[in-house]
Amino acid sequence: MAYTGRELIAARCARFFKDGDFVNLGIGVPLMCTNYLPEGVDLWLEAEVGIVGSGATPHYTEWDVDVADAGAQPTSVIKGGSIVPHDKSFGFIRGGHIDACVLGTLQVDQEGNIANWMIPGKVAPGMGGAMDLCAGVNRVIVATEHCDKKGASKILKKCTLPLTGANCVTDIVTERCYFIVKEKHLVLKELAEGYTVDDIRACTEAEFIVDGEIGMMR
Amino acid sequence: MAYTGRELIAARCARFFKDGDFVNLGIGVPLMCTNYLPEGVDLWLEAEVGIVGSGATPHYTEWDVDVADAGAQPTSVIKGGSIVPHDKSFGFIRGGHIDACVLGTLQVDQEGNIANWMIPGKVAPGMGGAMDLCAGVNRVIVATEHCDKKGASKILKKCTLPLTGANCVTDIVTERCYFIVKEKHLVLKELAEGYTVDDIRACTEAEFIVDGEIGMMR
Amino acid sequence: MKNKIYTLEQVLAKIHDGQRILFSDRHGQLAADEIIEGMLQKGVKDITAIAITSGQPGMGLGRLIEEKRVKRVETTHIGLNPATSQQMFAGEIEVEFIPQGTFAERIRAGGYGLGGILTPTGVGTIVEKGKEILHLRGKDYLLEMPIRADIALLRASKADKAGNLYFRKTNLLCQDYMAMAADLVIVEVEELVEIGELDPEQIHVPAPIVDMLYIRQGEKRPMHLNWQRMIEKIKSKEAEKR
Amino acid sequence: MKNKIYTLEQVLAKIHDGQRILFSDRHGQLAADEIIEGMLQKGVKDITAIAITSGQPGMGLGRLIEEKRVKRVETTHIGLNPATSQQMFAGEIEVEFIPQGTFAERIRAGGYGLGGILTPTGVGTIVEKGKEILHLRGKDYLLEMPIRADIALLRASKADKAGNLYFRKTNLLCQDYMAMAADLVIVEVEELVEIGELDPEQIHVPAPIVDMLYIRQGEKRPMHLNWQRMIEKIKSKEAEKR
Repeated sequence: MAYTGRELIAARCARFFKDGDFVNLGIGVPLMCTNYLPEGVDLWLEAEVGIVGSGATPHYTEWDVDVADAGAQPTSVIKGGSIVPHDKSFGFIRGGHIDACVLGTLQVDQEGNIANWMIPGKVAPGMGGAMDLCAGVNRVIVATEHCDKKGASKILKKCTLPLTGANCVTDIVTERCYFIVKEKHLVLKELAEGYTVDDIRACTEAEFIVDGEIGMMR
Repeated sequence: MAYTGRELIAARCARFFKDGDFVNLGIGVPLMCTNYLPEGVDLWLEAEVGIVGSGATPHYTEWDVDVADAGAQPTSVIKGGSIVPHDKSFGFIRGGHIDACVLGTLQVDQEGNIANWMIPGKVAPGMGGAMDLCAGVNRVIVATEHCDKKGASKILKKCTLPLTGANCVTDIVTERCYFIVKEKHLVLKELAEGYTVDDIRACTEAEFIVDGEIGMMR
Repeated sequence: MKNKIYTLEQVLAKIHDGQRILFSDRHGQLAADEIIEGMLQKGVKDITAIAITSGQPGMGLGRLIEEKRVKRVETTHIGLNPATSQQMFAGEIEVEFIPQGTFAERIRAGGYGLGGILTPTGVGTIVEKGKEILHLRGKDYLLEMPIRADIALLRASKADKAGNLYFRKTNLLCQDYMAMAADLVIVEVEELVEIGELDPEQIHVPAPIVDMLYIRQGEKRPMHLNWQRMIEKIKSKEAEKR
Repeated sequence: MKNKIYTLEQVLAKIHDGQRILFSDRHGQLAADEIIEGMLQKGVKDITAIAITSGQPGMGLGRLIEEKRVKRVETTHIGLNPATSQQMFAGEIEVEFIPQGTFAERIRAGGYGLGGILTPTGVGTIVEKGKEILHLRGKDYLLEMPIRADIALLRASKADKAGNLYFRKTNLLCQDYMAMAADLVIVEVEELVEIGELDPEQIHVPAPIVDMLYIRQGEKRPMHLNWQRMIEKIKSKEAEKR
């Protein structure tokens, strides 16, 4: 079965991980990755409230009022997981102990900048832990729909919104293609079924190059 | 019974404390303070290995290899005591949470400087936690014999050995008298039985003033 | 031994207009709810609230914000409490957004006697505005200043009568370092136990750091208001299916 | 699941001449003794040892120093190991003395991704030599740099098969922050348990931080050598009295 849309994004991202990786997944599509992990790949999911080894949301009859995630939602800790002090959970992030994070975004650009925390004068929920992830995690994967609801490219030459992190994004995965960020330019690595390089040029504001074989996204 | 010598020093220092104070006592005379606490005064003793509420040394048949003090000696934790991470135990010290510390010394001077961690070219064990205590604790009490073994004053105009802390000492208690340090000069507050102001002048290199009544040390 | 158990009135007597207060609150959960209710009744206002998030409607710090008792918030996220955004855009409340790891380190620095810390977080973003940037070993760092407060207002799972605190599971969150960074530490306690009942290794905040314990009068560990709403939704969906 | 249990030979294959190593050692106690014995056998030399103290004669890091395998020590205290002082005064070993609170913060900063910290400790002493002094809010602070190492060589009371670590009572000491500040974390384990046996709240170092577990072959929790000597002295004094 070939995945499309958000499923394809999540499935592709899942293939970045190897067994035992320590990762931080944003809510939404990023967290969907866990549904597509290859056989034999188990991840340690970090929740910034201090959980190492976040588990599934339990049935409501089993909610523990003392186990909540960063969004104050009921959650669980896997067998072998632990609960650490809050400052340490950001020590993991800033200190480079997290192998990869997957973030959704409003904008991302060819210099590896990402803007996903506010729209001046309109929406300003705050950055929460996102800036720390951008500053501290070695591999910052952006998982996003290629265009916004109006059809405009979310992958830009230069972000226009206030940045969450500068020069930090390493990989961009959309439902149409997969780019890597290489010293301030994008390289197209894979195409989703049904898309051509020209299709991607037509819907992408950022400049990108093709360097070597282009794979099929799956 | 009138105390003299080291007992007098420890007994006088013990009278600085009030019930519930959180204190750090150096080995030797400082730790002897606990034997002279007034009725109804219980202290929280900090040991820098992370113990809050250090207890007495148990009988050797009850030593726990997993409970050692900063000097790697067997120790215990009182009922109600706790064991915290090492960096937090210095958070208590540097953050001003410790009400008072009592330190022995090689030299102390009228500016509130203290030198007790090395003699260049001769002895250099290291400062351990002493510099943190000097920098972080609000009340730094020096408990020392008035003169060294050769009879020279340990209470100087200016320390000649490398400092442990600068302008930090608040109180100096010897077997002969009690000084407070007040903006770079000493004030004589109490005399031990049998000593006169002139006696103290004769055995003290530092300059001091008398300001108000002089009490009897006990 | 010093008594540390106080009534609500005794606790409220220490809380005044204009104070800087560290709140244990996480999106309205983990808050010292009965003391906050008391603050509302007493009319405490012009508070500067320091909290990881700014509460939710009807929950925790959110209530003080809805009632306009807060003039400034130092926080990482306000997304779950619409009142904060509304007041911010209306110029009625000042909001300082702090990246969450920096939030932890600044409060810890305030409590641990550090003069500041250098962090890579926020370099190249608006967070660096007005801050000194140090270039060390080939990398840029922001110099971030310590945060302290007049009061830390916490919510413990257990306390013993000496004042030792234990926070169960994710209730620990910011509470250990917040306890270190305030002149006065006030704790709303779910369960009071005897001295010696807490394992020495289990104590998150040792007794000498804690000033006042207030024992909750209501339910010890009530279901969070937003979870109650979620459960109602799930149940009504389940009912529809049948 | 990844296997993290290794033989002594596999562990020693990772330890090389000239490395920077964080030792859990406290005056020779809490050391990864069997691995240290292996290092002596293997002939590892020119080590930079980072440890709260430099061991005692015949104990822990002390043994590596006595055998002149250490070229530099970054520590807070060497008073209980005469070999360190002797080699220092003879110019055979380099010693950097670090105030103990600063020692903790510098290693923590190295592991937590901070660029440095500002501390009042050491201002006005020789510790400030060569360091930048920042004057903030009326007070002087030293800018202290992070410490990192190639290896953290720890000694855990318990580990589960996933690599979660628990340190009993005062055995925790520096081990939690040392685990964060090294490229490779090697742990000598007293007791191996199944996954799920450690309480999630009791785990000091979570599994993903730990690389290699080596299970002690000898006695799990032997009496410390210096305590053995103390007990002999006490017993002989008691015998004299009789």
